[in-house]
Amino acid sequence: MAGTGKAHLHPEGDALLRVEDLLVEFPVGRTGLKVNAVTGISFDVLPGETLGLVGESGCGKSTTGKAIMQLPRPNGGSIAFGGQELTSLAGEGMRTLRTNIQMIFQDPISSLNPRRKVTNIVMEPLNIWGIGTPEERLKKVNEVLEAVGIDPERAASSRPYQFSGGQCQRISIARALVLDPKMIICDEPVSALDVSVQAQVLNLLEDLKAKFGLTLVFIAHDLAVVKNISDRVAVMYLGKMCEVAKSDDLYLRPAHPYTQVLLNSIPVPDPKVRPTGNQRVQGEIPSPVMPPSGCRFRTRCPIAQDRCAAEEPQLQALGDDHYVACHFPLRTAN
Amino acid sequence: MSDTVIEIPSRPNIITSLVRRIPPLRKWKFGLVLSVSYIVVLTFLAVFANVLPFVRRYNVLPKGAEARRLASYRGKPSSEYWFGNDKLGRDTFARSVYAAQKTLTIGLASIVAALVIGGLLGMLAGYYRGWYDRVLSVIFDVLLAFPAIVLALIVVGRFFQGGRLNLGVFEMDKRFFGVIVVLTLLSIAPLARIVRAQTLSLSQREYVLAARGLGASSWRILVREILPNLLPAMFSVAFTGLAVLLVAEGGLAFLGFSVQLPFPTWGFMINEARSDLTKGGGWAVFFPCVLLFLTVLAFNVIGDRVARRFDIREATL
Amino acid sequence: MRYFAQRFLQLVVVFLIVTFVTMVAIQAASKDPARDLAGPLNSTEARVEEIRKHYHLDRAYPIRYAYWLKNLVTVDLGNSPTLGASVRTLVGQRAPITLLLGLYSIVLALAISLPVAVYAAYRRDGPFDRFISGATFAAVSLPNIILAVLLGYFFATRWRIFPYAASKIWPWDNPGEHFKNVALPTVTLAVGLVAIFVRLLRSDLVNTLQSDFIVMARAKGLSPARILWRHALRSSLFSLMTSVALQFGGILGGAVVAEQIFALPGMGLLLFQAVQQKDLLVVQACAALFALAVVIINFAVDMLYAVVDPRIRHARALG
Amino acid sequence: MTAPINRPQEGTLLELRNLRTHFSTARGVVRAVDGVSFTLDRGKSLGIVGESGSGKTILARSIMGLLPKRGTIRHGEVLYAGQDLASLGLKGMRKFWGQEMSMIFQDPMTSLNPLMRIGHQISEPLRVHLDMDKVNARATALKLLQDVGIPEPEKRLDQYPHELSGGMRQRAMIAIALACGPTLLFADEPTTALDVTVQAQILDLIQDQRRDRNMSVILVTHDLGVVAGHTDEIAVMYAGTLAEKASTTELFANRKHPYTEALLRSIPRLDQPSHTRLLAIGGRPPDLITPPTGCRFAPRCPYAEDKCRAEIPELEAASADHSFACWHPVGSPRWQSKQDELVSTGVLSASGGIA
Repeated sequence: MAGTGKAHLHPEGDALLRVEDLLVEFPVGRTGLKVNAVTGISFDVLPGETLGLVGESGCGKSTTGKAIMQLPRPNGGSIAFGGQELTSLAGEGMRTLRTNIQMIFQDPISSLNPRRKVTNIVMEPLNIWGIGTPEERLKKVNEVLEAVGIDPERAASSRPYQFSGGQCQRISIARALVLDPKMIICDEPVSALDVSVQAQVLNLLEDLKAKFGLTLVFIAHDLAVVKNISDRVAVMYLGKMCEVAKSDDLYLRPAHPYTQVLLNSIPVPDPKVRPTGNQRVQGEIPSPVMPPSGCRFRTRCPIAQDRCAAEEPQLQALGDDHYVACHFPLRTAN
Repeated sequence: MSDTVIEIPSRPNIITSLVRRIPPLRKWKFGLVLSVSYIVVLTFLAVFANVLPFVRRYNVLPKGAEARRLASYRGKPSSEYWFGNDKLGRDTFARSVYAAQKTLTIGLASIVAALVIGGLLGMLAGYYRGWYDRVLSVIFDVLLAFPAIVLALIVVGRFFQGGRLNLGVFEMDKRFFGVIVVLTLLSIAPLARIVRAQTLSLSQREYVLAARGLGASSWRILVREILPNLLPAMFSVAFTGLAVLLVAEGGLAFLGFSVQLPFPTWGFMINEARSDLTKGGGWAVFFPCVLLFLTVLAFNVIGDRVARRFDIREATL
Repeated sequence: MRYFAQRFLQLVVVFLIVTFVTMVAIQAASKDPARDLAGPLNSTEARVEEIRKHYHLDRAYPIRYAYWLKNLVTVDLGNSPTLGASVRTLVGQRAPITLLLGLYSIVLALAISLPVAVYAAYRRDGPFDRFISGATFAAVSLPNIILAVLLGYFFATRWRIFPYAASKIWPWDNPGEHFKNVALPTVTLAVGLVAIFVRLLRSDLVNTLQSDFIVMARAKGLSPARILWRHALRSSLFSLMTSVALQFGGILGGAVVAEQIFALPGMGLLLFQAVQQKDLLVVQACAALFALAVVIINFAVDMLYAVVDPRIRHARALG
Repeated sequence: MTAPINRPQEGTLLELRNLRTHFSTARGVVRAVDGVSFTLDRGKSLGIVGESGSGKTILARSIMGLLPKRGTIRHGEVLYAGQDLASLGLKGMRKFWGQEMSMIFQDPMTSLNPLMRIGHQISEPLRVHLDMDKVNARATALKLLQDVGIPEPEKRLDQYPHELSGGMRQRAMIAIALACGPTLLFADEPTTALDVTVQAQILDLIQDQRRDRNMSVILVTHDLGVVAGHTDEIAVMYAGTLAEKASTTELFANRKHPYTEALLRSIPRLDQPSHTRLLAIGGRPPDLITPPTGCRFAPRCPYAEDKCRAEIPELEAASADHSFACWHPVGSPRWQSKQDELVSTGVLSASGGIA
């Protein structure tokens, strides 16, 4: 798996965001070794679409999200937003383009400055960009706060710690919305929340997406959540792309052994579905400092063969917008 | 060397956070009230020393007939001489108040200067990291490895022998300025290290990342996102630091490296009267000692309260 | 290993900068260093010129510094005109006293503060803890000049338990007399340290005792003593170790006051005398020795971290 | 492991009678656990499910007696094999901890002592409780590491926690918990810090060990999916009280409490088509210092009426293996009429329910 290749990309002009051969590395101390966080992945997001990025810890999904925002700048590859190349942009051009893409983070408490009033936090983007008069800014902020279900009056007099986790996440969303972005990158936005609150936030995201015509990149480790909110899902493993498919298709007919394993591992809230031991994958994710050769999943793959160690699989089409990077996919093109 | 970190609690686990919210068994704010009132009174006396009749009415340097009258000094506190007088017959109370003026000004000026310089350097080192951080950390190490007395010798002993120093707006005694420079230099490194460690942890927070994602400039992030979160800790450190500096000034003055004329600080007064201790001159030592101790204690109490108010872990300076 | 080498190099740089700055500052502050070096007596013009040549005072600072370094390596730092002895002899006689003094006060402070802090943290907010909290607060606020004056007055002048004017006696010559001589200065320095150490260790221990692995240790059914000493104490030592290193400089600085009051002929007193008599060579040598001591203890504590914490060892093995 | 005493294989192991755990804080008394009663048989596993702040962790720690003494007020009885644990005192509890009952914590990184080798951490309870000598304890520790399926166990004995992967750390923690052969194992969110593929392995491991050793297990979690496959019974907690308790199959097939129902409906499910509207529970859990009078779920419950807000429903047994605390449970007339109303107004979709 762990494939490279761009067979799954849509024609150039169609996508709002087009990421090609993205490469992000982090140095390990001063050893000269590198963490290969993301190694040559490509994907695109169509306007108005929700793309889900899913995978376990260390697969590079969050790194990918941040790399799109150029936080930090990736070590290689290209990221085109609306036809404009982001990686070569610098200074003012980059700053301006950033208003079009916004980000929501995992920890709702830590992503809000504890010492500022909520209204100020949401207004900060407008202040940075000097948009509108103070009255116009306040009006805009209150509108957005209303839209995410936060009482503007309370926001004006309260600091983040006076709100619950779910409400803080709403405030984060309001801050992201206030500049009228085209795209929002949601980095594990619900994993710190309780299930009942998680449902509120997921529903809110769906509503806002429809209301403001947003395009979403939704990053999470929980496949059930990702599947629910996304139109298409990309499964990642150890810095590589495994499988890209329409979300229902991915669940009904997974083609990559890793996707299958992931689906089997998710605990189903139904005692009749009893998972059996032989469906379990053995071992744990290898170190991204020295990843396995060939297909990166081969060390844990139940059907790995010699070829998987020697040769890195490329993404191949299975039809119906379904792509897989595996030498021995669980199903072939129809 | 790793740094002393004041930990800003992020998300304590539920049980400890519950238990920590239990009020301390004594809800004793008495100490704080007492400390603040003491400092207020002392500051009031020091600021208005030249105007207050009960400070001014005593001749601090008796001459002529009065000096002769006082030659056989009693030394004991009396209704006339509240703190007694020393072997030259000088009134210890008036001298102590004038000394408070000097001591407090020196302490305050040094801690403010050190906080501004050290805070700025620490913030830059913690935020930009890399080479900047490495160079600064060597500078901090150098400052820490400097013996205080050698620093005092160089700055006070030679550069500021005496006379007036004209700094445009200010005009002040050169020696006075020298002491402030020494104390500032001594406290820059420890303060900068505390601020650096804090900044380091704060700049990992997601709201800083969020601000960068919004296109905020580094300057804006430092001023708007990081500085406000540093302030409570710096505020607390300012008080405990002030206490430490008063002790340090006491040591320098004791050794003769601080202002002496026309009025010394408490440390020098203690050293001056020390030789007289056995000959009934104890009061002239006792009162400066008590004032110095109480002042240091009061600042420590206030600093501790501020730290607890903002839930900051104890820091060493 | 790479980490150690790097750290060592950094400290060498620190040492060089400190000594260089000291030299330049001291000599630049003097109107004529050569005349100061010649001493107040027999300062004929010829003698001054001779000294200027001998110490290369007519050369640029970097060159002067190079010669000074050479002299440092060969341990031949010239003669003090005012104290009438070679710098090597003076420093060699005085430095051990101060180092012993520092060592005693740290050992004494640690010996007292460890059990006190552990017990206070174990019985948090109990009567003992509250008493200790108040006492250490007062002790932290007690300037050592006051403490020294009080100790001196009561123990030496009034009750005559300890000598006021201490003389230099080595521990191997007469341990009893030696400890009697250094007792008051040691206590002067140790009181503040005990207070700082207790507060620091207690607060760290209280934090550690709330951490998950302590609950885990309790769930294993271990005794409180075992949890405190085996599990909690070790992970709470880091701030204390940092503090010991940071305080070391302060102790050597504080030694000047203590030695001055109790007339203990250590390096602090030597430095004080040298400063008063503008004895540049001695001041430079003392400053160098001071910097060296601070640098070495920093390095030692840094290494000690790795001994205590395998995670640091691990990270350093990588870096 | 050799059990230190001959233990009966069946019967009731644990019985809670109206257990209350309150904390006195600056703002008032937090009623973290407020009147919980249930029994647990030997060799059975019980899942305690609840959202954060529901009191599930504090309940588990109250049973074990592992709460800090300061500010904690505990009422009610905890009977362990017929013995009231409250009467034991701290010294007596120490003999229980590790030997009779032990615990696995959420985050293996912070719950293992970072400065102590794995082998030492496992052999510590062996040496303290079973008086083993060094060699014997080390051999037993090795055996335990093999039992929990850690690769290269000899090597691991001399490693520190940070040198192991997350899954291995959790396995090591399980080995410590199993060391003295406990009768009752608490697992407090044992897999929350782990990846899904590893989570499955760890849950299987706990399950296998329970069977092999005939232990009782109390599995505390927020994830209904985790308990579904791995416990015999489930207790659903809300705001410090038990909302519903039933055998696992019964609970999922025939849930009665509206909170349980809401919880199940708010989870996105893989077998639903994407973009399925989730049923969000409005509002948020109550403040446990001033909990609502009456049913604690009433302020958020779509079926609540005046009685619910005034009178506390008791936990009552509907059948041998099912009890719940609700005035208008799922399937009751009021529930039915309200449900129809919600569907007709579009708040709920007719297909929103779960098969």
